[in-house]
Amino acid sequence: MAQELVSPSTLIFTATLLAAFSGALLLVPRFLNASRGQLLATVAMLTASVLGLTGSVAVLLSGRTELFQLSWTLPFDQPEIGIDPLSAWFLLPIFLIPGCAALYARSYWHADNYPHNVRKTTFFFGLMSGFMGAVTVARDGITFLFAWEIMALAAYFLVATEDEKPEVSQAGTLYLITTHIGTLGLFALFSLLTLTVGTWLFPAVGSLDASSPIASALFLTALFGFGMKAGIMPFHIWLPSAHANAPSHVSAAMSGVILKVGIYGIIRTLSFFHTIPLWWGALVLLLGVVSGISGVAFAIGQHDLKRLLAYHSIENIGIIFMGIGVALIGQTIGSHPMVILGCAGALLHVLNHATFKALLFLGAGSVIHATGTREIDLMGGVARRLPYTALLFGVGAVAICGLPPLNGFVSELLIYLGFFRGIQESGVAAAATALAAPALAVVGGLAVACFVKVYGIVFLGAPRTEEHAAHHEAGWQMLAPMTVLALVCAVIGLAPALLGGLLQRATLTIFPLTAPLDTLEQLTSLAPLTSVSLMGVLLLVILGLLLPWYLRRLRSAPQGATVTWGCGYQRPVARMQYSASSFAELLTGLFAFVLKPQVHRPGVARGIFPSVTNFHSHVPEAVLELIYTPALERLYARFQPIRHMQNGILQQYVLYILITLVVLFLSDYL
Amino acid sequence: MTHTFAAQLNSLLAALILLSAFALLAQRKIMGLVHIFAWQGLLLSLSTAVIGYASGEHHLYISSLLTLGMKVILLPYILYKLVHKLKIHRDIEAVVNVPTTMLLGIILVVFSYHLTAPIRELSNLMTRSTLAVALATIMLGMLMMVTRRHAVTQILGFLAMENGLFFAATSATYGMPMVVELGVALDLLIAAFIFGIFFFHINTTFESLDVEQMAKLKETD
Amino acid sequence: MPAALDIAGFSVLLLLVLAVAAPLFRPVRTLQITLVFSLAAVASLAAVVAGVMTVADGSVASAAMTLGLPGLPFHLRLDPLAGFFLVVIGLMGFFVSIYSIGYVKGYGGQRSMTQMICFYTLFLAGMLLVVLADDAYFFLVAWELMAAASYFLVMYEDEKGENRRAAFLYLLIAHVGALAILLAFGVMAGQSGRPVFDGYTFDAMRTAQLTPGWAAAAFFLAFFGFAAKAGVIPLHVWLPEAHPVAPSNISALMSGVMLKTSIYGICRFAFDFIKEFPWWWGGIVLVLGLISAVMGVLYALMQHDLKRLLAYHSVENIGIILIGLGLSMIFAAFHLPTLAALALVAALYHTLNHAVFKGLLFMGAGAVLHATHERNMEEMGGLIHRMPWTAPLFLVGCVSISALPPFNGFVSEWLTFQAFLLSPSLPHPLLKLLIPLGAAMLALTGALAAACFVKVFGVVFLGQWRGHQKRERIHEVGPSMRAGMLLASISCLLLGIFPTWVIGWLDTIPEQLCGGRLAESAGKFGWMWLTPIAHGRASYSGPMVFIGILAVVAVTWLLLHARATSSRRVPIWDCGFARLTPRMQYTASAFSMPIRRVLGFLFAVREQVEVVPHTNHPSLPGSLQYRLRIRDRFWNWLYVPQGDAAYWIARQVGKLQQGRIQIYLLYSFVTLIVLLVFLG
Amino acid sequence: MSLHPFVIELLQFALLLGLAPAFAGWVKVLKCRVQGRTAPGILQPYRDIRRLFGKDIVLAENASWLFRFTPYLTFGVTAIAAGIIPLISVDLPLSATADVIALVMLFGIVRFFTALAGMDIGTAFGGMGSSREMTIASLAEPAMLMAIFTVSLASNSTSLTQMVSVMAHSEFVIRPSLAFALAAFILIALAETGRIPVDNPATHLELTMIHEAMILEYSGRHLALIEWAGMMKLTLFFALGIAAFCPWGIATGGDTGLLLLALVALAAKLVVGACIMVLIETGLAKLRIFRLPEFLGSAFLLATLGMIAFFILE
Repeated sequence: MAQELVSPSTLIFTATLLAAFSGALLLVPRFLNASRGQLLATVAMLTASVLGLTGSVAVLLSGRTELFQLSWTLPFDQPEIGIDPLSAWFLLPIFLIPGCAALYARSYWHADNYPHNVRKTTFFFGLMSGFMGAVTVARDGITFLFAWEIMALAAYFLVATEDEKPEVSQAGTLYLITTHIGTLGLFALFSLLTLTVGTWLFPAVGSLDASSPIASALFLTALFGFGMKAGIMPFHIWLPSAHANAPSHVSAAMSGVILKVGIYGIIRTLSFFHTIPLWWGALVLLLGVVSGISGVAFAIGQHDLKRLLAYHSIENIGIIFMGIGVALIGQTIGSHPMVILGCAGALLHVLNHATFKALLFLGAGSVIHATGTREIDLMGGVARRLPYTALLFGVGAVAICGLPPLNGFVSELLIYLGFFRGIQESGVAAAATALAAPALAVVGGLAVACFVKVYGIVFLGAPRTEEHAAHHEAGWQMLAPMTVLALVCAVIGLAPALLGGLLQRATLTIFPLTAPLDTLEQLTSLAPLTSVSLMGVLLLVILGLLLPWYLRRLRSAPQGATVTWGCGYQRPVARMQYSASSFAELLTGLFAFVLKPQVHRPGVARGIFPSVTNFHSHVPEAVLELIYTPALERLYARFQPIRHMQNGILQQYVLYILITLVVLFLSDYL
Repeated sequence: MTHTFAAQLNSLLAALILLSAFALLAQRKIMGLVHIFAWQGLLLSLSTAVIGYASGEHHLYISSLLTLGMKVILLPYILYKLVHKLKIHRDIEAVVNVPTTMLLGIILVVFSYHLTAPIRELSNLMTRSTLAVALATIMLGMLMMVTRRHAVTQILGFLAMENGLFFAATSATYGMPMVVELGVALDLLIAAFIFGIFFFHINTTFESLDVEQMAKLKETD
Repeated sequence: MPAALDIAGFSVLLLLVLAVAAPLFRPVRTLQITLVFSLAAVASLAAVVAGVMTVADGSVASAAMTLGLPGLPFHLRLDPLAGFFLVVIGLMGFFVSIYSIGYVKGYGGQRSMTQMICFYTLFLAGMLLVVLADDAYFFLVAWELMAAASYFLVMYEDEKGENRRAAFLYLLIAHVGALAILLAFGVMAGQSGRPVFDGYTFDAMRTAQLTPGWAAAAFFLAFFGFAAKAGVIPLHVWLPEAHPVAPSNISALMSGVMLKTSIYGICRFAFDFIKEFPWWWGGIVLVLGLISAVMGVLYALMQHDLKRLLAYHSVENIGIILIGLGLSMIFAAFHLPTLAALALVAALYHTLNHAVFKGLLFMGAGAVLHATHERNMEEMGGLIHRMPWTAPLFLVGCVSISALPPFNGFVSEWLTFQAFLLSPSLPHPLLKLLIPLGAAMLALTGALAAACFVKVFGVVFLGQWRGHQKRERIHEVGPSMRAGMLLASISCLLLGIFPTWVIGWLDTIPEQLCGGRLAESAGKFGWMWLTPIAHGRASYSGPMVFIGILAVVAVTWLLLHARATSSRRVPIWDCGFARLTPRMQYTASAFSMPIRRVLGFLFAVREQVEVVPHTNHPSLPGSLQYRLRIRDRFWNWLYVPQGDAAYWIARQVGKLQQGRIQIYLLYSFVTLIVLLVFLG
Repeated sequence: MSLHPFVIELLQFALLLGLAPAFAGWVKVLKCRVQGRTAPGILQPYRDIRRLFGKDIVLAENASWLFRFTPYLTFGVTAIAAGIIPLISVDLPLSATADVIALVMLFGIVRFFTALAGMDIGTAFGGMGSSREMTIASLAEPAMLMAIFTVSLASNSTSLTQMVSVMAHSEFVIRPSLAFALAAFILIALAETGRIPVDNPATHLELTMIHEAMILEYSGRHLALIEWAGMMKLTLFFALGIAAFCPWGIATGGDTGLLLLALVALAAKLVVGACIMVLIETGLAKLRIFRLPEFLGSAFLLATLGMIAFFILE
């Protein structure tokens, strides 16, 4: 092999560092003014994206695995970093989304509009992006935790950008607490892992026996720690408020990528094991189903645009989990197709969700920017003022609903195929997958309903309030990233076969082969990717044919703008339109047992001339408010006596040390 | 000087060190505490020299001189300056009254003896029996930190613990490597300066050096 | 010459007959009292004779009676240990019976004499039978006889609520203790491997091979039971309630003798039944003994009720006995028979001594009560002038209990100290170090006891009369009471001067129980010198001290009185204050104030000073009221929560009692079903 | 020439009875000198005692027989104690009468009866003195026994003769345990003999006196006996300290030369001891009564440390 001019790994590491410190110059206020600094940071981020993406794709294409030892020493082992197709796959969204978001932020969160926090935001945004990359290249526990912690903290500062608002600082605190509980789980995980393998370095793929109890402990701690970050139900509580309260480009990056880093962690951990027991797969699948259904159910109940999108992230994480679950079950029962389909589906959905969710968040950001509110029920008719945004948001919405010809459809299709493979098998696996398939269908159906609601209420109809009517279309700096993302959605949706090989390679780094490669079925043969492309193209062609006809019809038909028929009621106003809440009311009622919607209805107005009445409904974060908060409060009350131990008196603290010392001596003696 | 006589002398010094540890617990005046601490350092220095002579480990002489310089002259001087500068000459208030502290101290000494009894059986150094005293000095220093309120006494307790550790090192293994000792001495010196600075700030913030004031720093309720 | 067991049997029988026959004499009260108590004294003397013979011989005699349960006749056994306790019981029974003739007459027809007499004889008989019993059933029957009889005696003046409360508390704790003893016997019998009834004989228990766990269970159950009877802290609460309210002759017997039956029980269990035990059993006994000793004397110091104070001193002395016993157990556990023998002898000697001097003190207190009708020391004073006999006799008791030479209390404490000092012989490094610290606590106890009895004697007998009633009405007690006290005082002195003989006589007991002898070394240098280990180690000569002091005092006195010098009587110097009244004397509370200040943190002390202004000006206070309340912390720590818990459980169980017939029928039905399920 | 043990015994009796006032007087002289006062002369105690013997007795109206009996008993018991502690020779026939525990208890008798006598008259002072004396004693006694036990452990005996001969004839060994015990003993001796800082033997100020308060009502020969016994007690405590901690030079038998040597050694040790005491008394102020527990507590602590040091270090 010829000597490379620049190795892909070098590209990736350069990109990571460039991204991480893109905003560093902003920290020196005298050196750069904020606007220039932001520009510089954006350029740096974009460069990093291009470099990183190039490197990642190159790694994926070559399928190489490279390891590097860092030459500085920690009191543990020599730190190691490395690139393999799995890392490279996750690096795709990690470089793509922040790059787009950074460009978007140049207009959305422009230094002139937010002079007091733009430096902070830009710096931490770069830091977070860079260290997300660092997490995926880390190959030992210490480096991993180090990168992880910086990423989590940077994300905290981003969530708390507008920390002067109590709501925001609350959301930030909740995020900080939960992320650290998760990190605690990771500490346990890596300690256990070190205890098992004797070194902080990651063990080789498939080198650990999964049937031992300590392996189960590893699995559960990983599920907990990474699940907390990924926002899997029921560890998702931080997610809606954090995503809703962060600036939109941050939400895009967090929802699009940070959650995926959690997924990456789980997958990386799973890759250490062989002979995986069935219950692991079943548990992951179950979590996926629960997360998927409840995520979308919660989303339906929301009428805060970004909260709604955040709940959809939970749903999509659920879908990814379903894919992983299928792969794990396949691994257990030795069904290679299930492994390939499930894992490829999950990985592809990681990329897909990153693109369309980022697209949606950026779109939502534009809408919010234009209307000045996050409340769906106050919007309406945005499409008329923001046609491009509406179009791009529409693409995202179609993609997230898993409809052809866009990318969401492909990944869900792979997972479906995995399910069907499972049903063909016998035993428990068949039952589990057979039960999960309809769940995925329900999720898809509900997601459609939800996005019909969002799109219908936000973009169609008429503005419901004057105050929040949309004013202006977003600038090119905002539209361009969205367009890029929309194109990616479309390309993946139309030509999934392009990614087939890459996915296959990434999958093989996780689940090593049990038989020679050529005897096994390839992803391309397992899934009708080509026909998907064909169908998509066909669809586009038909659309392309129908469009001129429709336009002509539109132009030729007589047009008359008139007031909507008011059913005889004289003065229909915009407020009388169906609102998001009313749209979702039926479905919310269906899931009332989970969602626990709160309705404040002082009473139906009576009399001939009814006075003004109002109606207010709210779907709370049920898991947080009904489970965690009461449980924590009870815990707090129960442990109140112990708090006396922490009384601030120095002597008592020394006394604790003394007692501990004595007890230790005694225990040693006994 | 015969070998056994050195051992006897060392035992006597150990006993006096133990006594000084108790004296630290009993003393009410801050200046008195500083003086006793200096005495303890002197005894420690002497003991180190005696062990150095008896065991032929000549680096212990340096340790002895180091101890003399640090714990008999420098640290007491710093504390003396501090006490004068902050104008704290009041009696020290104890959390637990003195007789009870003494009883606890005796219990700790017995406990130390009990702990070191197996080592006593195994070791054949002439200093083996003083290990119990060394451990007891550590424990008593900690007890002093627990039972006294004043910040300066906390430091003295801490330094007394260090004395105990040093004594344990000399009696268990004829001293630590020179590098370690130098490092520890430097640490102590820096610690003393840092404590001094902290005291100054605590004193200006709370207008008192009573560490109970620091309970205000805890979370509300 | 009749066998010792026969004499003991005669003694018990005579007492039982007296109990039955006493009502017959009811019409002639004087005769009834004199006759019955004299005969009880004779019976007690018989018990002493039997005991002395047995201990001297070291003989063991046993018998099975035809009485008893079907399949389990009552067994009797008289060995040196039992013999020693026969002597303790008999000796005090003898003194107190003589004393009672006068004391009981003092009730002067206010209440039924027959009740007192019947239960008194039953009480004595019960105690003798406890010691003689040789199977668990008979032991418990005797134990209950003793407990029940003493309960009725405590209840004697039952018109006072205080008495009923005290008696109930006594009954309660006695029964909790009895329950524990019963369980201990059950464990022993269950583990003895004999058929059902045979297991309950003491012979079976002696041969039982117990696993360490079961042995510990049996011993500590028994120890708990006996400790409840003996008043070991924290099971002592009934003692200061019951002893003051009982008639004084009964208090003397209860405190002097009845508590000792539990010492007997502990010895029996540890040394006779179980024999092989780990040292920590002894450690626990020792620690409890030390706590009881120190806390007992401190509580005593805080009292100003004379009999309550004496009751707390019983707690202290039981503690001292347990110290000896614990040391003996530790030495025995390390197989040091001679040292174990020394400690055991110290414990037994103190048992005997405490019986005598505590009996004496309670009799003295009874005499004071008889004369002044007052238990509160703050209302007494100067009795030495009105009671020329009682005062010196009581003083002998005070000196004895304060462990001052040449009286008996000193000898046993001295032996205990010697036992403490033997700790370096132990192979356990930690024990070597810790046991001498116990000696310091014993020294503290002794010194505090001395302080306490200076207070008692000083406040009650010295100074001036503080009471409200006329001083002239106080009179010395009658001859029989004096005789009882005098005999006890002489015993105190003799036991203090001739310890070598007593130890020589006692020697068969440690020989049988721990396999070590003491007499040979103790009496090596003749009866004058007590040298328990070796001459070079320690020596004490009671006769020399006694004679020496007497001689020097006599010589000095003679020398100084050779030349006539006059002495004149003047009023007390009053510091220029014109009107000195007896109420200005130091009181009992004032006396113990410094110690209360120093060690008061152990008690719940509440002091209140209230100044009632007389005029408007603060420098002219009208009167000052001082209130002091000292409470036993153990009461709040241990008993109140338990009582509350018991009450709560009772309330919960009480809910079952609905008062509706259907519910009760339902209970029966459910029980039936459950039983059927289990049987099926 | 060798003296019969009984002769030595009598000699010692005479020595203590006769020279105790001189010793007390000398302590007083020394103290005056140190404090820059005019000294009354070393024979002043003799003159005091003689004067008191010549005086009539004044008794309070309600003094009982116990009040009159106590001085004789006090004197008698102290005299017995004087025969027990080996001063110049180990070979004392009376020494076996009581070992060191019994000796402590003999002093206990004196205290017990003095305290009772203090309460006999029924004044507040007497009661106060008794109460304080007994409190101090009960705290001092454990410490005393611990200090003595340390020596006992070292000599494996509680018998004074044995302790003295073991201590006097063992080879020189540094014993930290004994140093501690000696320190404790000095503190306790100060308390037991009623010296500063525990009590002030020279005061008759109501609120500070302890021992003097008890014997306030005594006069004439009673007072003389008590004073004499007090001086003997002071000397005896010195003797006890010397016997237990530094008996070097004591004679083993009755050899006259050795006895003379022992006498000289004793005199020297007494002089040194007295100097130490005077220095302590001059250097310290009298403690408040409620600080005494701490004083005696530190004595106890020292004694305990001595015992611990014995086990740990020796």
